[in-house]
Amino acid sequence: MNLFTQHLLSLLVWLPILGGLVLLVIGDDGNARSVRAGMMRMSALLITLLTFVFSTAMFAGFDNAEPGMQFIERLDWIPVINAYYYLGIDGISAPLILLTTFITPLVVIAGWDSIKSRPAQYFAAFLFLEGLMIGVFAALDGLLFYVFWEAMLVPMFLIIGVWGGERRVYATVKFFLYTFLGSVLMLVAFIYLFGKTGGFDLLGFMNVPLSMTAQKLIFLAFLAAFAVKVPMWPVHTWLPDAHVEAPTGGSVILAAIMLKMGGYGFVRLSLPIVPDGSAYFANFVIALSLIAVVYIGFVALMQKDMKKLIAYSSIAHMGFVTLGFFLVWSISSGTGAALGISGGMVQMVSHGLISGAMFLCVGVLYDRVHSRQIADYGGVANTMPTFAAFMVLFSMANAGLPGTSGFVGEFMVIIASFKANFWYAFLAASTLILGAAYTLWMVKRVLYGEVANDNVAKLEDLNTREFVVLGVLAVSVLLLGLWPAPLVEMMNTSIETLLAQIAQSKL
Amino acid sequence: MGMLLHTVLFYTFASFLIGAAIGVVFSRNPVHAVMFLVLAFFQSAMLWMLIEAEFLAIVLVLVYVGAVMVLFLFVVMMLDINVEAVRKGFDRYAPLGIGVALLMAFELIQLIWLRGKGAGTADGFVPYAEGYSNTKALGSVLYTEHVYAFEIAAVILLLAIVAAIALTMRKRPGLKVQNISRQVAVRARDRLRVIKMDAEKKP
Amino acid sequence: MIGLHHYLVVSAMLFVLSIAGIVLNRRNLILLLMCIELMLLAVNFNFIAFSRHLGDDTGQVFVFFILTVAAAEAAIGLAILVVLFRNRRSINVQDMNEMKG
Amino acid sequence: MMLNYYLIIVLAPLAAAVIAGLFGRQIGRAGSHWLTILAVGISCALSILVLKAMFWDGAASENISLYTWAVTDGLHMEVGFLVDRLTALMMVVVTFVSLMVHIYTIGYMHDDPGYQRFFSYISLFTFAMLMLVMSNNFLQLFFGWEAVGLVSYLLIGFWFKRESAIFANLKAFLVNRVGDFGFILGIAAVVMFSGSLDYAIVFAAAENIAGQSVEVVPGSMWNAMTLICILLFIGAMGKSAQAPLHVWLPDSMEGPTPISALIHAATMVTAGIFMVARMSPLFELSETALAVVITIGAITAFFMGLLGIVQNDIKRVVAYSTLSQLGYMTVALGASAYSAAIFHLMTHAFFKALLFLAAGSVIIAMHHEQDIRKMGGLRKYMPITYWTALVGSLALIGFPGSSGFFSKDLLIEAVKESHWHGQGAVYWIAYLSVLLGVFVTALYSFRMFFLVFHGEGRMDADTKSHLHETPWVVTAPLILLAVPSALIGWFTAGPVLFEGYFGTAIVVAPEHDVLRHLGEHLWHGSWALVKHIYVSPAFWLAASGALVAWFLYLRRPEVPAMIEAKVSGLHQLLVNKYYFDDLYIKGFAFWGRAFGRFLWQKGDQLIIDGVLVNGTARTVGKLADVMRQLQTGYLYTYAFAMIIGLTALLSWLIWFR
Repeated sequence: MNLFTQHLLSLLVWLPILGGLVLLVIGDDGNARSVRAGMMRMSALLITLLTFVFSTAMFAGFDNAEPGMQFIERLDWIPVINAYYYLGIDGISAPLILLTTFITPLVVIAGWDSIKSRPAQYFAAFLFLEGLMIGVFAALDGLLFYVFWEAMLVPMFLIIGVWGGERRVYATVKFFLYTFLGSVLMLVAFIYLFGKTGGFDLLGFMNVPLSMTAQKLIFLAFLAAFAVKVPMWPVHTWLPDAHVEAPTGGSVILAAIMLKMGGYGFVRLSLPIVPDGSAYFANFVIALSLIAVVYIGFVALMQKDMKKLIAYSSIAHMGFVTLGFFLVWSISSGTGAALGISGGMVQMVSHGLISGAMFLCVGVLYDRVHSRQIADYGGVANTMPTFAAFMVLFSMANAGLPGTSGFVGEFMVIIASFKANFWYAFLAASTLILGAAYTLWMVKRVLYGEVANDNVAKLEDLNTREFVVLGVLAVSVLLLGLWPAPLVEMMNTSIETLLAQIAQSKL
Repeated sequence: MGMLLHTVLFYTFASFLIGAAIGVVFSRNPVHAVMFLVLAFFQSAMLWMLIEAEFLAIVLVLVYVGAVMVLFLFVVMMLDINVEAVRKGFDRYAPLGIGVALLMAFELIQLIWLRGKGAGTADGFVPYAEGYSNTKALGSVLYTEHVYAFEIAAVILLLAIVAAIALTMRKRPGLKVQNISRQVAVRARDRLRVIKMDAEKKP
Repeated sequence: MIGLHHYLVVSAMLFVLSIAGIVLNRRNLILLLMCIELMLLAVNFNFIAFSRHLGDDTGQVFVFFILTVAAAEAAIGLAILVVLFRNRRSINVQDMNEMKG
Repeated sequence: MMLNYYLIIVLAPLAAAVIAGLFGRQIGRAGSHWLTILAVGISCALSILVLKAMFWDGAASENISLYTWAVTDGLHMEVGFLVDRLTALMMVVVTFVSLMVHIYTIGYMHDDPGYQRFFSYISLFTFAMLMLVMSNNFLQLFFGWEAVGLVSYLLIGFWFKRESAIFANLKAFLVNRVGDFGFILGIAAVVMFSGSLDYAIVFAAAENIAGQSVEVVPGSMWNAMTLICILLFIGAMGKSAQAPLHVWLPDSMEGPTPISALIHAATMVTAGIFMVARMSPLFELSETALAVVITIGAITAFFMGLLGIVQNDIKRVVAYSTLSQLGYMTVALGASAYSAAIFHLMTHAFFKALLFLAAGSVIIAMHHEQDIRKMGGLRKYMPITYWTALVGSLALIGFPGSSGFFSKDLLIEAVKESHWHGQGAVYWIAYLSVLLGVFVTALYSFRMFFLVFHGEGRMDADTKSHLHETPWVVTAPLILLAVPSALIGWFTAGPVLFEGYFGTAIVVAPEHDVLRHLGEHLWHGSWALVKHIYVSPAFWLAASGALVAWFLYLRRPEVPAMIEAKVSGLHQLLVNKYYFDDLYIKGFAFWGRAFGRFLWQKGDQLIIDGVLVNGTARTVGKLADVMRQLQTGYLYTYAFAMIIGLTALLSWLIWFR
């Protein structure tokens, strides 16, 4: 452990935040074409790339066999209430941090030309967001976790509210209130746990005995916070609105990473802290997840707006995540429990890549035609063949085609759910049909056919910048689909630790 | 000082104090109200003096009456206040105001007299020992224990000065003012232009 | 024997009177400020009385600070008043409802 | 050593596909076709080497794990090859047909702007199909399974400007997905009961699985093996287009003809057949599942054949014939005659690819006219196509001595012998379907053949004047395919069916082993079978079918219209394909969308967003509107409120505490 690895997590958290601060202080001159704005963009890209490079150092130094936390940093923060600046990662958070550092540079590149007003502030918002999101994944202190969790809303609120579409105010307020309402209850749960343990150490929370009533209440408080974030049916309606109004980069971050916070919260907090409460509500959560998969699948079928369609498909895919996590108690013996959880985790990472890519694809079209309506397109493949190839690939991944990352998680979760109950698997597997139906129907209406109108006829194929972004995503989607072992092995030990914690009743 | 004299003085000052307060509340003319307020402060100072809080009594007179009250008087006299307009509705609200006041007075006195009895509150104050200096005692804690608070109070006062000036300052058009920073930052080339010219021949 | 509760009663009466003053003179901003001064005076009475009763000088220190803050408050309040009057030609509170949403 | 072969076999087409796909513009048209043909040619040559090693040199089957895809929770998910005689046979069929189609494509797609893309796709398909057949575990099987589906989707929609093509490819993918839905559940069931995805481990645990039961519907216990097999078979139904999941295959003819031959006749659609044969150790343990298989197969074989009679699109006739033949293979699977199914798969691959390519050749000559009512008399213009198509048609109807004869005739005999299905409905449905199917097959095959190649030319004069034989790149594959179509049965029927060619690759329970029974009682060599043809009812049915076709469409062309008028109800039923499309499109798709719209507008927008979310917001707003009245904005109101509060607090402290 040298100085670099000792403070690696802090570096990952604070480098983008400080970078964002610098960008904000220097600012731009209001002209997106000026040299100064170009400098801002370039420095934002450099900072995110540097963060990514550092996170690969984290990946390289990560020990797959270590059951506990790694890269721990612990400093006094608010000694009066035993709150620490306490960071650390395990196999559950590390992949998500990598995902974050991987996606953010792509988002920066994607926003290169399309952001015309206040570019410096736009990129600063994303840098803040990146640091805060990494903070959420790395925090091991409840209060710190909460601070990062809530602080994250602010840049996102601004991104949607300032650079969004026409109904951005409605969408952003809805987004903020929804998520905020849920997370306040989480704070209440933290305060209760603080009363029990005298501190905010998340690992300490995991070992404190709790009565059944307390566990149920804490679980519900956590559920309120995480279900909104995931989002689970029926608290999902903020997501389509937020996505539709958000600028492309905002949508990508929202779908690719922010939704993962909910899933991460379930595995990091709900399951180990209140195992008995989780067990009590497991069937309820599974029911909600399955409703999400089927109900949302049907709803997605009828969407006329591409972004809405992808947003709904995100909800359905995230249903797999929660389904996988809460299968643990339905599986009586043998393999399956860990399979469900790792399936859910893989699904999160893969969904991050695929939904991000899908939103970027829509962004490419939106930049050119300024419409998200499916009906405004048709025959795009005629004028944008390269783009069409990418979009078909990502759509197939979205539909869970084997060989792409979209398949891996779904496959694991379906296998695990079959062990729990035939009908769970039956409903979950219906996504094979529904997912293909809504995704490919959109592909058919957007890409295929004769050139539908003059706008489509005037389209130009991808430029180098877009090609690089989509190409990088395509390679990673395929790589993860053909060889998910590195990702899965990163998580295995931590999931075993988690399962051991879950198995222990805390009554 | 005799016990009786003490009691008599207390009741005298107290009744003047209450009377002055009534005057503040009910007087029609704001100037009178300020004058009543001055009286009330004086009486308070006397009452404080009675229980050997000399320092504060003096401060109250010097600072409050001397400065703050004069400020009030100044403002009241400076402004042309339409007394009738501001006193409108006085009678309408009188029953409500007096009712609430009486209720509270009743409650407070009940609290002090009935509940306070037996807690030694009716005993006289223990007089200070010979040679005790109230000013010195306050000073010794004010500059040691409470020095932070003292400093902060000073800053607050400074802030009040600045704020009051900033609020009331007016920039009239056409006012000639110096811009000190520009004067200081001036450079030669801003003021002086050296023009190269061809030398002129004598005609 | 003049003791703590005599002073407390005086202070209570001052306080109640100032409350009545606030309710009655609800349109006159200057009188409102004066009533607040009276109220603070009542508070100071309590502090001093208790300080003497308990033999703890801290109470008097507190009064000192209250006086300071009250002076500051009066200065700023009057400054606002002057500005207000300059703009409105009135100190009628009824004319001020900018806080209404 | 062998591993390197396998890797080259699989990866050469992939590499070619990637290069042709990504750098098609750089390497040009010729570059891409030479590259892909070279790659597939290498694959084909090496596959033949592997087959040779397996068959003649007696090499043992190999089970190689290539790399670990992922390990979690004790479940090893690996990618690897299982190469045994079954695999080797499939590899040769796939790569050979693929090679032929690659060559043919040069001619067929000559003028198409998407030339490189097409080569890339078919090479990719070859890779995917090889992954499927060479897999040693369910995961990779599913990968191949879906990957061929993907390429099929891309190729059906190859001409993506055509509305009908992009409708057909979506339909194909979705119907296949319905099958895959069952398939993935089947795989999950396999994992649940055996704890592994590896064929070897699963097969070893088969007996154990068969002993367990599972409660699918509360109150009724299912045998675990029956459940697994039926779920897996649903997958096969989708991919191999068995009724009622057959609807995509006729529509898939919207794709270019070479891929109809390669994907929708010879290889991909037979993946289901291959899969069931590969899973024979499982299927053998569930007679219920086999009964389901044989019934579905029989229904498909007969009823889809009937549809072929009323089709007028040359490719659709062949497509329905493919459906019917796939039904035959499925029936064979259900009769536990897996070898017969695979044998028919192989012969069918040759002659059906031949027929498709011949049809494609006709289509080229007719300038992309596909209606057989507008053809006729092409024999004299296109001799090579004519003769090869005749070979294909004869093989299809089972003309004695042709490859189809051996495979189909023996298949029917095997079904006849499958008495272990009992003498009830299942047995008779299966047997009668395959028997009567022969007549139907002959009828539609020769209907098409006569209408296209004989009689009067019904095309317009302009087309007629341009008619000529297609170039060598088109005819050469026809000839190369006609040879095995005609002859391969002679020397392979015996080894494959009766001499245990498949060895341990296919497991048949002794009491189900109809082929062994046939081998002992019927089989005396190929020549003997041909000699004794007159005792076979199938032969007479085929002959009468061809005769009827001759009578109806050459001799008395006015009769079919009369018959149509007589049984117009039946004719309508057939023309509308038993109304399956209507059921799916106006039924499931329509109601699915209606349901989606209902959930979206009523569930999401009205109830959740309208009432719960915005309703809450509105309620708070109204409440605030009321509360707002209290906020007058006057300072004294607030002061007074404070005083009231203070009084109340004081009162509470004094009196109520």
